Amino acid sequence: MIRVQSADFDVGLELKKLTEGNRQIGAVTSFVGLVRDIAGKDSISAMVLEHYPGMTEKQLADIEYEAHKRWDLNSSLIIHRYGRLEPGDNIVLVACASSHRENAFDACHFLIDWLKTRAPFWKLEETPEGGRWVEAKTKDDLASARWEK
Amino acid sequence: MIRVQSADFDVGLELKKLTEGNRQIGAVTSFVGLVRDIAGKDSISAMVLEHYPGMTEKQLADIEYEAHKRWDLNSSLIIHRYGRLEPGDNIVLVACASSHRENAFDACHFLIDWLKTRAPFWKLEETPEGGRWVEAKTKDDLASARWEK
Amino acid sequence: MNLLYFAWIRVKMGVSGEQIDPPKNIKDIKGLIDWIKQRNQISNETFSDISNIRIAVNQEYVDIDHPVLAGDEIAFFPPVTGG
Amino acid sequence: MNLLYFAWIRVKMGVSGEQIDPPKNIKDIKGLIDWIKQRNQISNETFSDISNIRIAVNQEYVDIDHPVLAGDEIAFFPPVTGG
Repeated sequence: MIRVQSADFDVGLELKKLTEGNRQIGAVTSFVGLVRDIAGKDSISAMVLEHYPGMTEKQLADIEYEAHKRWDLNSSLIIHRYGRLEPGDNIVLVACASSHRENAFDACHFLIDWLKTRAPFWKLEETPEGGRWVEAKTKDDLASARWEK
Repeated sequence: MIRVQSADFDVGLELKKLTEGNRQIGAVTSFVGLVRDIAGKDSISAMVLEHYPGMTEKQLADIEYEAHKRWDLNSSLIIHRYGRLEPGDNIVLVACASSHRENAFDACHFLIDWLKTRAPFWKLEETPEGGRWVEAKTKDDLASARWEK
Repeated sequence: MNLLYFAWIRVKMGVSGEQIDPPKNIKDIKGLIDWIKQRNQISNETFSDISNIRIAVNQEYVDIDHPVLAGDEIAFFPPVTGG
Repeated sequence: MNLLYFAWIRVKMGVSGEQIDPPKNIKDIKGLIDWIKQRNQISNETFSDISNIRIAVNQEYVDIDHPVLAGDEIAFFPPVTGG
């Protein structure tokens, strides 16, 4: 399942819904991304997440579909927030449920790695020197490229 | 942090506590293991988890310490239940919080892999043919051996 | 044709998008960018280095040689930084 | 010396542990197991194939040649299956 929203999410509740009624699930792996108060040497007071409505949902759905093709998953979830977020706030939740843990781990890792380089989001950090667009990181490209085949 | 208990745990609450007050944390990865209603071809009505009080805590603390030596983690958590559990019930929660996701993913994966082959727990499954001790799996040994160095 | 701009490209262009009607001889993204640039200085500056610009046509990533058609939704944005 | 048994070893032995006072010439786990086995048939059967038995002395995993001392807590159990 895919959700793109400005509202916060409740991780415990979302993970519960992911497994509800399915007694075949033995493993749930999740990743939560949070706003940090430091980026490099600068303190960050807030971050504004811009996205491309429509394309975001499409890309996330494609990424999720790819994960289900590659791994035997019972269910999965991607929730990504947009708008103004402060340090400590949730940004993204990715979760995968499977019978066995290797599938759940690999698929969850894949989802966040691919999301980072494909989902059309952009971060504007509020620093003491003003707004600053976060630049894409080479290490994210490398992490994503691992999953290419 | 280590907890060995018969009571259930609230995943959302535990993950919240793991990051509370630390704005350096950008990534939280978690694994939840659940009781399945099928093992191989047999249906499972319940499972009794036996453990070795004292040694369990000691082994889990050692495993957690090893994770903190290997990866830059802000905090971590292992909760493992014992006693009688039914399909859908939580068995174990492993969670790692770090500035960056690679550390959080690797450390979380390491913790559950090592726990599986080192923490003194034993599962007795209740099947239609009676109680059956779960046998250790070669694939768990292999998953654990990956992390040897 | 519907153009969309995001992040610093949106800020630089001063608008989040525009409806355009380029000449019929514009067949692909490359031609479209050249046409956008020659309109005014801001456009020219924004698209001066397209190595930092990603392109989507109808919400799918495309390369610079991808064809463009009337009615397409064409988006220009920096490398993404979500997650 | 305090012996502890877990899982099917506990079930087979019929007790979860026992206080023992083995002869002074028992110096290591191997010697201790031989001594345990010769006491009665159930002990002999339970420890007949030690490839399926893991050993901990004072709550740390040890091998069969690990020394044993008076006052040790010595546990025998199958390969673990938690998580």
